[in-house]
Amino acid sequence: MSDMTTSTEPTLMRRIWDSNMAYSFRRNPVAVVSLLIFAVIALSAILAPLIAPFDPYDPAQIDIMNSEYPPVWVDGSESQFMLGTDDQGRDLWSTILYGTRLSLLIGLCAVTLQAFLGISIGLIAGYVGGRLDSLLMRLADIQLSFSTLMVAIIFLAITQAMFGSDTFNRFAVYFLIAVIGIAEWPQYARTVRATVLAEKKKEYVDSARVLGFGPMRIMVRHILPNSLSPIFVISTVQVANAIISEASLSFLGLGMPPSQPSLGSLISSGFDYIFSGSWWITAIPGIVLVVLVLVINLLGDWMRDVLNPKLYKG
Amino acid sequence: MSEAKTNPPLLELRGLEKRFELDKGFLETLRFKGGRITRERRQVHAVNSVSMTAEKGEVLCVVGESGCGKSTVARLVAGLLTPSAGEIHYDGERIDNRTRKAMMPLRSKMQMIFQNPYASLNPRMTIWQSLVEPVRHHNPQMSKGEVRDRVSDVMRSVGVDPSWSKRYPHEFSGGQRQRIAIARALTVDPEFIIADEPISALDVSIQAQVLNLMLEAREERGLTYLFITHDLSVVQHFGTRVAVLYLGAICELADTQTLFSNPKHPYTRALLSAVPQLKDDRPNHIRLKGEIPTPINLPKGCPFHSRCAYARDQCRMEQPKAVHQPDGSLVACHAVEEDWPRD
Amino acid sequence: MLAYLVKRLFQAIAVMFVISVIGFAIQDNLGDPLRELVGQSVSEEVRQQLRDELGLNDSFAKQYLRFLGNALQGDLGTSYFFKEPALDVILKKLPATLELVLGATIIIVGLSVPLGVYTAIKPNSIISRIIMGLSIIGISIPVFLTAILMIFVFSVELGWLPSFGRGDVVHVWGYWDTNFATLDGWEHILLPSIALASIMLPLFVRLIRAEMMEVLESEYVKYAKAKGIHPGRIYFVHALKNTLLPVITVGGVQIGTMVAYTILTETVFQWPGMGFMFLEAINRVDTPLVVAYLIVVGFIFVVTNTIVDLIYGLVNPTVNLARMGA
Amino acid sequence: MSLLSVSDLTVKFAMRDQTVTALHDISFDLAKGERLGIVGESGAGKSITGFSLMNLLSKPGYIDSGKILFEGQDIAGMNDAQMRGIRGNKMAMIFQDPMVTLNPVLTIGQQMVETLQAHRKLSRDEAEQIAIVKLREVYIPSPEERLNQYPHELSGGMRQRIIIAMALLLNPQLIIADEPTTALDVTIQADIMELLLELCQSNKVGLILITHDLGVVSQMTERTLVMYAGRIVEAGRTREIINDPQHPYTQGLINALPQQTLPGHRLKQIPGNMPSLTSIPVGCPFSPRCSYAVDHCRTTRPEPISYGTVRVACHEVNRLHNDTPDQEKQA
Repeated sequence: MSDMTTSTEPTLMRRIWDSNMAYSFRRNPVAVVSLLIFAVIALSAILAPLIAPFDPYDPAQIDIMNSEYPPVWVDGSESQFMLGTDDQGRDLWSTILYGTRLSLLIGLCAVTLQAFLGISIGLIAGYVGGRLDSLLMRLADIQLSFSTLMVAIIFLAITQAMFGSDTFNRFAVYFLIAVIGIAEWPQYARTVRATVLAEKKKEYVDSARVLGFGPMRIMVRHILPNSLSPIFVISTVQVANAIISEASLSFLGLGMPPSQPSLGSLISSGFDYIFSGSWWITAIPGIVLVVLVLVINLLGDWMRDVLNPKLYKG
Repeated sequence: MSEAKTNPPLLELRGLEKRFELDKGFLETLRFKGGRITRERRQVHAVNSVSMTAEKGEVLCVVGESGCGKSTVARLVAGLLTPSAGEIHYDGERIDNRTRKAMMPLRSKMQMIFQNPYASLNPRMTIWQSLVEPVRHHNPQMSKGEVRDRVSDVMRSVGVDPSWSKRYPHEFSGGQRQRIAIARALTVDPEFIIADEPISALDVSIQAQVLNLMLEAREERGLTYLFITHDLSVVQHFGTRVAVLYLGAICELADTQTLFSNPKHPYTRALLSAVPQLKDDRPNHIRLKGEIPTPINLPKGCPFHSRCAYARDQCRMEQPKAVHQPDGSLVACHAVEEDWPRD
Repeated sequence: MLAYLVKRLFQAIAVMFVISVIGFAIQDNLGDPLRELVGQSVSEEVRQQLRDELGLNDSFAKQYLRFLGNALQGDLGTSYFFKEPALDVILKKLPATLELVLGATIIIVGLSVPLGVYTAIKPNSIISRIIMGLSIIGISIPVFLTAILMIFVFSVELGWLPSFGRGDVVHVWGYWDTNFATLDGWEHILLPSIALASIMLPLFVRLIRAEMMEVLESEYVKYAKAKGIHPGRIYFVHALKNTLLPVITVGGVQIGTMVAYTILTETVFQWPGMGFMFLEAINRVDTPLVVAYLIVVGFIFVVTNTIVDLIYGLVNPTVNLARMGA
Repeated sequence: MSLLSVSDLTVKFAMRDQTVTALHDISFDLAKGERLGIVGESGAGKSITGFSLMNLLSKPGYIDSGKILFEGQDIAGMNDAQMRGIRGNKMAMIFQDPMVTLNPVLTIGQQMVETLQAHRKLSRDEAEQIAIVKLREVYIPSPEERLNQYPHELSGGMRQRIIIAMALLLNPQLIIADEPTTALDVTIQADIMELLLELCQSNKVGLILITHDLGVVSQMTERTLVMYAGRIVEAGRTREIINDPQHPYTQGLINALPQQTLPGHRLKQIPGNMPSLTSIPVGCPFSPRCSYAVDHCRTTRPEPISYGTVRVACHEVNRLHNDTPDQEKQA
């Protein structure tokens, strides 16, 4: 007891630095490098309009005559196009910067939407329980068994057919965010519900009820803060998945149009030229996509190891 | 207990029952029997027609083995569960059918201490936050200074060093956490405390500390306890009256001294003899047949008949009523009732 | 047991009902059957009359019931493009997709169990680290990119394997032609199967590893060690069985994902399965075919999920099917 | 020669940035057929002692130094393959919680047969016959049927009986029981303890009983070790330790029991908490909580010394013994 009273209170920064999480982060070179790479990609995506030498959305800057130049280290390249050009004559480097921006934007917004829906539904289902809970979870089961991609494909295909491709292309970003956001809510809902059920059994929740606190206060002030670890862990994985989903949908022609390409649509447009030897249109955006998703997944892995939450399985 | 006639008891349970549905949803109740699909509901009879009272200042202990429904009784009284039947009266008023809002004034009078000190404090709140929250909630008109004084007073009185305030629960040992949990219950200045196995998760040397603390709090604040435990030596030391529960029903209810000096129900006797004694070398306990049956769809008759050495046909057929004995104890046993020769 | 089956059947019917409503809603809102039937040159009066004859002016519920009645008799409408019953079109494409899923499943099951178990038993060995490193890379590469990469390497650069189509197939029965009867068929199905497996395999390896490591920490494994049981028996009898139980349920869910991913792999490899067909049908706004696909895929999901649940119940002794029944 | 002879056993745990010592120089002997109790509170190191004897410490724990001689062989230095010949065969272990000890997906029969087959060349039928005999010895009704049942079909008390039967399958020399009844109900507890005692006596099996309950030790064992913060603080004949404890901690432990005080009065509590492994005080580990502690206790670690028939690790044992009435008063 004496050692408790004599030690001085550490500052907040010191506490964070000393925490288990920060310690294991420093000790884990993979996590450090991943975070660095992610920071570089995210920063260049945010600053794309400043960094990019060309504006891929400006038709005046695009000349079809410049199409399919290889990157500078390959014979027959043009020095102003560092990574070469795509099939429409756009500078690949600029297009990738803008594309990454779109992919990240869609990924993050979609996950925010997922998290909002999933956490609310999961909290309510777990806390209220009973029939409402079984109904919501059956719904989640059904939707999950259909897989996100399937739901998204069907939804996007139908919207595309209903609105026509012009309108669809104009609002593609929002459609993608909405569909990826809505289709993946069960992941969050199930995880949150499982933790809520586990937390609800703990006596501090009973204690709060005996003290007369209302259900809202108990859910938000007591249960939610204790359910954060699994939410953090699945959030990283979900961002990676959302980026992949966006790329897959765009690849199928159900996402971003070629005029406003994300990484996925860029890869898709390059695929047609892969047999003619223009590999870079597919390969370079592909590498960027994979590296981006990989570092996010590696960070997620590290977080899972540190926080070690019991995630919902099955 | 003669004064009980004039004033209503602080707590009164009348024929309290609690059943839990095992099958959730319609489909789960379907059974396939003899070539036909029938509907059948399985229920856990956790508490069966329990009646007892606690006078002001008393320590009413409820003892029994796991699954006997003792914790369910505690949770029913605390309003964490709603009874399936029966009534709970507090200070003369019925409380089991109140809404959460209507319960509010009572929440500061009646508090609960839990078994597992590792789970009974919110791990994401500092000790100070945990202790201040209930005070603010129940006394919105209090100034910051008053709240601080109230909490500091309580902390000091239970031996929680105020310099621990900014720490989180995980930084403390089990005993320290239980002190903090008791402090939390005392911040709202209750008169009645439900203690659900408050010391069974603690080490022997720490158990003594916490029991002493609860004794002091009782003397200083005039508390009444409903004390749930499986440990008979604690009951003997701490309780004024004891209710022995078996499969959700009361076997015997008596003053502590009476119960320990002259146990009447066969189950109480077995339970008492099973406690390992320090200073005798050989166990000589009364061996019970078999094990505790599951409380699903209880058989009729005396709940204890399957393990009782004295069970007769009557015990298998009809449930014994609790009958007052000359020494004031209440016993539910056909053998005791009709004075069968035992041993 | 029977009651359990009945229960599962109820659930399956409920799910199929929801799917059929969605399917019908799509059919009702997407595309105009009249235009497909008669073109644009017909007067409004004739249109209205045709509408009445076709029952298009009936209430939603009435139209849905008719749709449902037809669907139950196997009539899911006629494809605008193929001018054939939609169900027939799909059934012709179904074997190609199922063979692809089968190929991928064999790869996944065959590799994930040994790899997952190995990495769990020896978590610190170099091989385990390599497997785990590869698995996270595998998760991070989208299926279509894996497919493109393999085409580029094995077809374009090396020229070892074909990049599209099913190659030589042998007729077996009904609509079923198989890839597994000729060398050429094997060559054609290899890359698409690997591509389809590429995203599930690492997921399963990691899942099995995580479950197995958890089981190896359990009290009963420690107890088995204390009884002097040989490690081989501990790993493969005590731990593996407990590991695979949760994996089975996850596997059931993943089947759905796999069918969805066939759309991607079939598109890249121009595999003449129903995924490829579905995408084409969407581009052609061939509504009856889209709806029929939806219903057939929904049916496949429901059947496989039910089977997986039953297997789980049979394998896991703590789930007592008999007691749930009687 | 004694059956088991442990000398200077030290166990360490490699933590994130330091190595902590969980057991310090544990030494004791156990004669053939003798029953020994190891008592202590949580964190005292009693379970770790049990697992060290089986050489079954889980990472990051390891045996740092010391010898564990079992029938003359040093277990501490054995590899897993050598240990397999001993575990379950000559030395069996009973775990704390019967609800999680048995494998949920294997039948009782499978789990008993595999134990026999791991150590003897037996057919399945022969092994099952032995299993049935042993199940009968622990009073399991209709043992033939039990063999085909899964653990979840049986109650906790029944499972613990089966685990005891499993421990006896190969007629071991020593059974290590780690809190075998803590997870069970009082009435079942007493039955299981009685059964264990009866079987150990009739089969002449040595028993090491790890528990926090002094009452259990008193009824079950001939000798007792009292542990505190990874050390043995007192060792001797159970009767003497219970009736006339020498170490202040043992005294405190016994006096803290509610039976030792008149109902309604303050219990004689030991102040403070058990130190965590990372912050064990220098000198006597009990000194911060000890009312007899003098300066010497806070600086120098006491070595176990003989006092009468017991061994006690306390500097002040002589003074303390003369002061006993005082201690009664101030507590």
